[in-house]
Amino acid sequence: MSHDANTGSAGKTGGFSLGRLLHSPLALPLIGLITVSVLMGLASDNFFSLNNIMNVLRQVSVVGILAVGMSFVILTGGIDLSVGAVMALVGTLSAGMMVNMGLPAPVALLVGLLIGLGIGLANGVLVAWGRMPAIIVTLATMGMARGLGLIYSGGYPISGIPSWISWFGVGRVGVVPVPVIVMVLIYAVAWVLLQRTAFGRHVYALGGNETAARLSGVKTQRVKLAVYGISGLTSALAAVILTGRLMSGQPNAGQGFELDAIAAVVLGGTAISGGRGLILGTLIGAVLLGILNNGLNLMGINPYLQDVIKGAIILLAIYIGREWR
Amino acid sequence: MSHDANTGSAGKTGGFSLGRLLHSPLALPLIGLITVSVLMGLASDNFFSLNNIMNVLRQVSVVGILAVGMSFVILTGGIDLSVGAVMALVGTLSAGMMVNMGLPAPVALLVGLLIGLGIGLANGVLVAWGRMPAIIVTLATMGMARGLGLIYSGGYPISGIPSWISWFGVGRVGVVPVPVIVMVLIYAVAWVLLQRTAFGRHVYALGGNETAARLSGVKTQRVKLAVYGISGLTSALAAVILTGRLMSGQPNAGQGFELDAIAAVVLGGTAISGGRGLILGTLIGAVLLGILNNGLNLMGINPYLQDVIKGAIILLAIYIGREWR
Amino acid sequence: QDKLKIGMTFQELNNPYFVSMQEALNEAAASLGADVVVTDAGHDVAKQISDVEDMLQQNIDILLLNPTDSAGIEAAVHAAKAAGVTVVAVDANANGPVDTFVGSKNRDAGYMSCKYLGEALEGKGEVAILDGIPVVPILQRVEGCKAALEEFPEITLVDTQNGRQDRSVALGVVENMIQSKPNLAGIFSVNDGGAMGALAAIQGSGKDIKLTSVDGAPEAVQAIAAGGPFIETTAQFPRDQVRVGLAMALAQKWGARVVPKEVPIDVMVVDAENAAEFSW
Amino acid sequence: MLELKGIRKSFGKIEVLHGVDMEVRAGEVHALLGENGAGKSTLMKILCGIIQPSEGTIRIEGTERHFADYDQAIAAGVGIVFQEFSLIPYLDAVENMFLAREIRGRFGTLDRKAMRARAAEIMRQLAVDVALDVPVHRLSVAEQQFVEIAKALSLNARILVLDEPTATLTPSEVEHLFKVMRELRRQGVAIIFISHHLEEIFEICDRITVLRDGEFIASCAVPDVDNDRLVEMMVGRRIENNFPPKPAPSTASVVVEVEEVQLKKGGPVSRFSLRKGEILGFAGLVGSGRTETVLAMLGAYPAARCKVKVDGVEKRFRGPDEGLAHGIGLLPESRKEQGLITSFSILQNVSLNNYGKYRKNHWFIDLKKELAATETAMAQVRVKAQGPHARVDTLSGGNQQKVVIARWLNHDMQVLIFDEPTRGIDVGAKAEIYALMREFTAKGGAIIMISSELPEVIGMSDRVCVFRSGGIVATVEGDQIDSETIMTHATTGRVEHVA
Ligand SMILES: Nc1ncnc2c1ncn2[C@@H]1O[C@H](COP(=O)(O)OP(=O)(O)OP(=O)(O)O)[C@@H](O)[C@H]1O
Ligand SMILES: Nc1ncnc2c1ncn2[C@@H]1O[C@H](COP(=O)(O)OP(=O)(O)OP(=O)(O)O)[C@@H](O)[C@H]1O
Ligand SMILES: [Mg+2]
Ligand SMILES: [Mg+2]
Repeated sequence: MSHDANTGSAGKTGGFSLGRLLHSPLALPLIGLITVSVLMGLASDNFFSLNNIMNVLRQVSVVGILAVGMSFVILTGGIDLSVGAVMALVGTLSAGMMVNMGLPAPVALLVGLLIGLGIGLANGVLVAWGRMPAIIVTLATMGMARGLGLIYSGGYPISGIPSWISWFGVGRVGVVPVPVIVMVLIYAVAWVLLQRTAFGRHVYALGGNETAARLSGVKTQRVKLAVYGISGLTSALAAVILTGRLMSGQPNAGQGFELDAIAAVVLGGTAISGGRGLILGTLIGAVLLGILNNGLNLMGINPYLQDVIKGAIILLAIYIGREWR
Repeated sequence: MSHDANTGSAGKTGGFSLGRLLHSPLALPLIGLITVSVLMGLASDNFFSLNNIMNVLRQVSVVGILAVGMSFVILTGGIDLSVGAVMALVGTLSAGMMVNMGLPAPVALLVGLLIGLGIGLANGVLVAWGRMPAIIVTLATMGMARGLGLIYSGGYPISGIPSWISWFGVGRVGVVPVPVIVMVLIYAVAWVLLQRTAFGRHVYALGGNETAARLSGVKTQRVKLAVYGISGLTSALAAVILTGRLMSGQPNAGQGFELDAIAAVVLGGTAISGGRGLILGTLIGAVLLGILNNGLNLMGINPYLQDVIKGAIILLAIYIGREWR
Repeated sequence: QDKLKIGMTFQELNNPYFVSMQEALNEAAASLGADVVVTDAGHDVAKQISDVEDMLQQNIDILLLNPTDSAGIEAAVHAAKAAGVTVVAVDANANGPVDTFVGSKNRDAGYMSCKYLGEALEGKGEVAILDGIPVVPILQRVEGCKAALEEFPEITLVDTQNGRQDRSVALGVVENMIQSKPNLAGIFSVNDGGAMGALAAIQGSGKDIKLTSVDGAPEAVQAIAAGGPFIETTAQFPRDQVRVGLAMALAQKWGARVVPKEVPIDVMVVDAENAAEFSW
Repeated sequence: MLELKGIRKSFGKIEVLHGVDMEVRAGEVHALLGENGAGKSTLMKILCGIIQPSEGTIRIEGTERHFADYDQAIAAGVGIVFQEFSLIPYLDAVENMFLAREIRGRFGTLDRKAMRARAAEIMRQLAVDVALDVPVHRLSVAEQQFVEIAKALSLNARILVLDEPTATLTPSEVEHLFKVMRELRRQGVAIIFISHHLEEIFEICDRITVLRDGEFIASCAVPDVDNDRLVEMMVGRRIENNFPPKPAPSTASVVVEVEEVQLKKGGPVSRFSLRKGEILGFAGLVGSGRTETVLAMLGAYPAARCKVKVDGVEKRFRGPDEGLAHGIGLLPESRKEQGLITSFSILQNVSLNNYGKYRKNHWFIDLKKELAATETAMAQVRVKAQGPHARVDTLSGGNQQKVVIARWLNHDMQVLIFDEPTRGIDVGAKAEIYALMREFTAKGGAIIMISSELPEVIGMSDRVCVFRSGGIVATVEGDQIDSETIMTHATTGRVEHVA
């Protein structure tokens, strides 16, 4: 085994080579992705059309963006169950600010981003300084964000937002949908943060051994604050895309998306206990999930059966990949 | 601080005394329970009626039973997201066996228990021998169990089961509802298992330090198999109660119950990372959650607002209790 | 002290359909000077039973029951009757000794929508059904729809997928549907929530696919009025359901002995022609 | 009794044991010696079935044995005290000792009374007083070590392996342990003893086996060798004077002044100061509060009272990060739990808290500089590893310790707090590390060195604070620094409570 094969945290990516790739923690997620793609391609003619590929990527974008923040959080050994609810709340409030309060749309979107960031930071404060378990903190904020969104909107979706906002959801640059571009940009920023900055190393260190990180002088509480803040921010960014796709603020959107995002992260080879994993793996994991949904739909499989098949494929993919963890 | 204040695992409970209780890991959950009860009692006249107390306990029973299996799993450092779905599947299949296949009800219920146990054991095999992360394994089996239940029933609930089965859901012995008695019995068995048998010590050991436990000769894989099996079994037992309450097999039942069960366990003072916690704490946590739901309903609070208040109270309870963890 | 207390338990409250029901209930109760307690089961029958039990602790006089599941809620109906409460099922029926059931003709709704769709397609082409959460009213709509489609021999039902009545889920599902069925000409959605997602997907694809649905939600009516792929929704009358339901319950409380067991509420086709005037 | 023959072991492509032979007789204490990374622990894990050899045979009393896991080894009468702890933090000592070997009463439930009695008996044998009902994570490192030893003793093994059991013990506790070892020897138990303290070898061992870089070097009786010969066999060269010469007593300015620190309400209050260019030793028995005092100073331990001045300015540290910002670094006593990110590479561990040093465009890590600096630091402390990208959990215990030391020596600090810095480090590397410590102080740095190794305290410290029951009872300097004075203060001297 080569030296940095198992690191997962190091992500030494100077120059690509096949051998290197095969020993990287991305190998298994990639193999999973390719296998599932080929299977879907065989089962359905439309699968490999450019059109459908863009279609899959566009569908993936919302969960894909949520999964970025989730990756940061999981790498530190935490979890964020509130992402879907925060996304719905931010979307609802942004739409409300445009429609009911008459704020200019860009301002409303920006305030939305700040709200997402704020909720994320609140989670971070509770986890870092309140020393409470992340799963409970974010479970509680998940319920609270859902409730607030419903209270604000009275349970109705909020429509009537400026039509140009649909650009975020359905616009294209060339053949590439705008949400896909946004997603890729967010992944690029995340990659740089994790692999090329001290903050990124501290994220991994926290997940590897929090006590050791703290005793050696890493500001563990600030790192935690930051990762939950990032997760709140990516939830808000996902809300912008979703609002563009749905052309309305939906207080009940995104239910269960937290589990999809977690699945994407873990399918991408990140250890659920933190400390090991690559952000590119998360992207692969998200696309893999998207392909499963899309492919099973394309094949016209009974929707109930889809759940069963999806579960089985996820198990299989993780089983094959388990050596790498 | 007294010696066994923080044990959490040992649960030395020879003779009760106030001082002892105050230093036990149960103190905080109990204080939380009492505080919330008093608040609810002040806000609503009916709260402290015997009738309502039994009402709350009956409502708690299903999640309370799920939380027993969840406690075992979490104590080993794992998690079981499939409990709600397994409960729904078992309920649906049992009802189906009675109604469609004409099996005698006791046989159908027994087969249901075996199915629950079987799914739990399957989770255990995948986690222990497959060395896959529990969160993903049980997320996948959750989806699969849901799908199977819907496929089997075609999406329709299955009704027409023998009417005596309602005894499990609404029967009473004296003033005490049957589901409450069942729940208490299950907790008693769990307490003995955890505190008075070698298996129980091994469950704690696994959550404390898996490598060390393995090196000491604990058969870690078998222990894992057992805890997931127990969780499957308690899910199936919860299904019996639920079937009695709903008088039908409901493939959609129990969505989100996994999160309620986790919340009960953690509110009860068990560390989400495993190794520390008492089963009695889980009972307290489950009752606390039940009281929150009941009390907020009794006060006639707007349902949207209930989510927000519930989240806030959970945060508060955990915040106060965090020193004990 | 002898103020009338009305409890209503909803299967969900994050759907405009039920929210408007709740609004009508509040208005009606205010005019009676009655207290209202409302709970949201979030599609969970077990929680709904608990909600009813909690309401009984509060000594309600009338229970308006919008069951998540007809069979599962039976225990709550028995409990309520045992406590001497008048029980009226609204929108979907419940098993057990319910005093009255007030609800839409769901089968008719599905039938009318799909009939409209078939006619709009001039009796031929590929259509798909966007299904929802498997509960009786939804299943009845699908049944009605299929019955209507069978009247058009040249129409083929090529796909059924589940959008879970959720706009974002339906959006993705319909996008995929359109990819896999390039000749798709029409979609029937079991409710307007799913239909709005389907509409976004159809518009995104730029294809000419006609869409019909059930409910009559404000957003859907607006979209129909604006023209485009969304051509029809078979409207229900949620506010009227509650009003009629409450009236039935009051009648019984006042001693009426021949309250009807079932009051079916008609449904109505809303299309581009009458959309402008329609609202719940 | 026990015979290991031609044991080879490879991890991946790298072979770390190249055909090692070893023979141990009943009723002897057999020392296994070698530098860090020589393969001692690996060999012992093979003996106990924890890892499988690539080649070679194990014979016990003439019959060849294969242990698939530790359980089978235990059944065959082999027990081990691991170099790294293997206790369950939240279980108490009794539960830990009998884990997976519980005594059961009627109905198959636990017989806690019987287990507790047996545990108390073993602890009495060891002549230590360890709280049996407290979760072990609340015990001090030394107490945990005794629980480990007691756990191994409870197995009634005929072959007992002790992998550096004394690394965390103070001399008097080592004596207790030796007493027990002698008793076991008398009963015919074969003991394999690993230690980097050569004087202990001469005190307790009958025969030795030396490994170097995974090669078998020699086996002989203890009386046949002397200290220098032993070192030469291990290291392959001679090591001159262990401790570098001490400089003249420092008159330089005080960098850190701890005006008062009180660990528990009502407990003793300690004060001390640290001058530029000096090494201040902290001596004391296990549990005397040395670790807690330095942690309290940095705000990493909740003390009742704590007042610290850095360069004459009063500071209230809320955690090691604030200490770091003022140039104070901490090397914690337990490398695995507190020092290392085990899933990280050496490189990442060394630069963990030092990214200020390798920045590019202000925000980004300069990977090249990071690599170069790490390689230098690794060479300085002689880390034996496949390279800077090797994961630290594949290193031997001593080499892991060196990585933590390298982290701090690579950092421009003004004060370093070293808690048991040479724990598990071989004689050769020790000298190197001592020299580096002196080099650091010569440049004006100051070191607080907590150590349970008396020779080290005496050989390295310019001044020594002696701790007893939670506070400093005496500070000795110059000629007064000798083992007698220190031990007297540590054990019997009068405790002066400062108000
Ligand atoms: N899991 C592993 N993977 C790769 N290499 C390993 C692994 N475990 C040990 N090694 C290597 O084997 C060699 C011997 O290690 P071992 O722990 O046996 O040394 P040791 O003699 O006990 O040293 P010390 O005195 O420092 O404890 C070292 O070079 C170490 O890096
Ligand atoms: N987390 C804790 N909670 C309560 N007491 C503790 C905790 N950790 C340690 N102690 C107690 O504090 C005392 C001092 O601890 P410790 O042995 O670490 O001091 P020390 O002087 O640094 O000894 P050494 O370095 O030789 O281990 C011990 O009696 C120990 O039982
Ligand atoms: Mg070793
Ligand atoms: Mg110490």
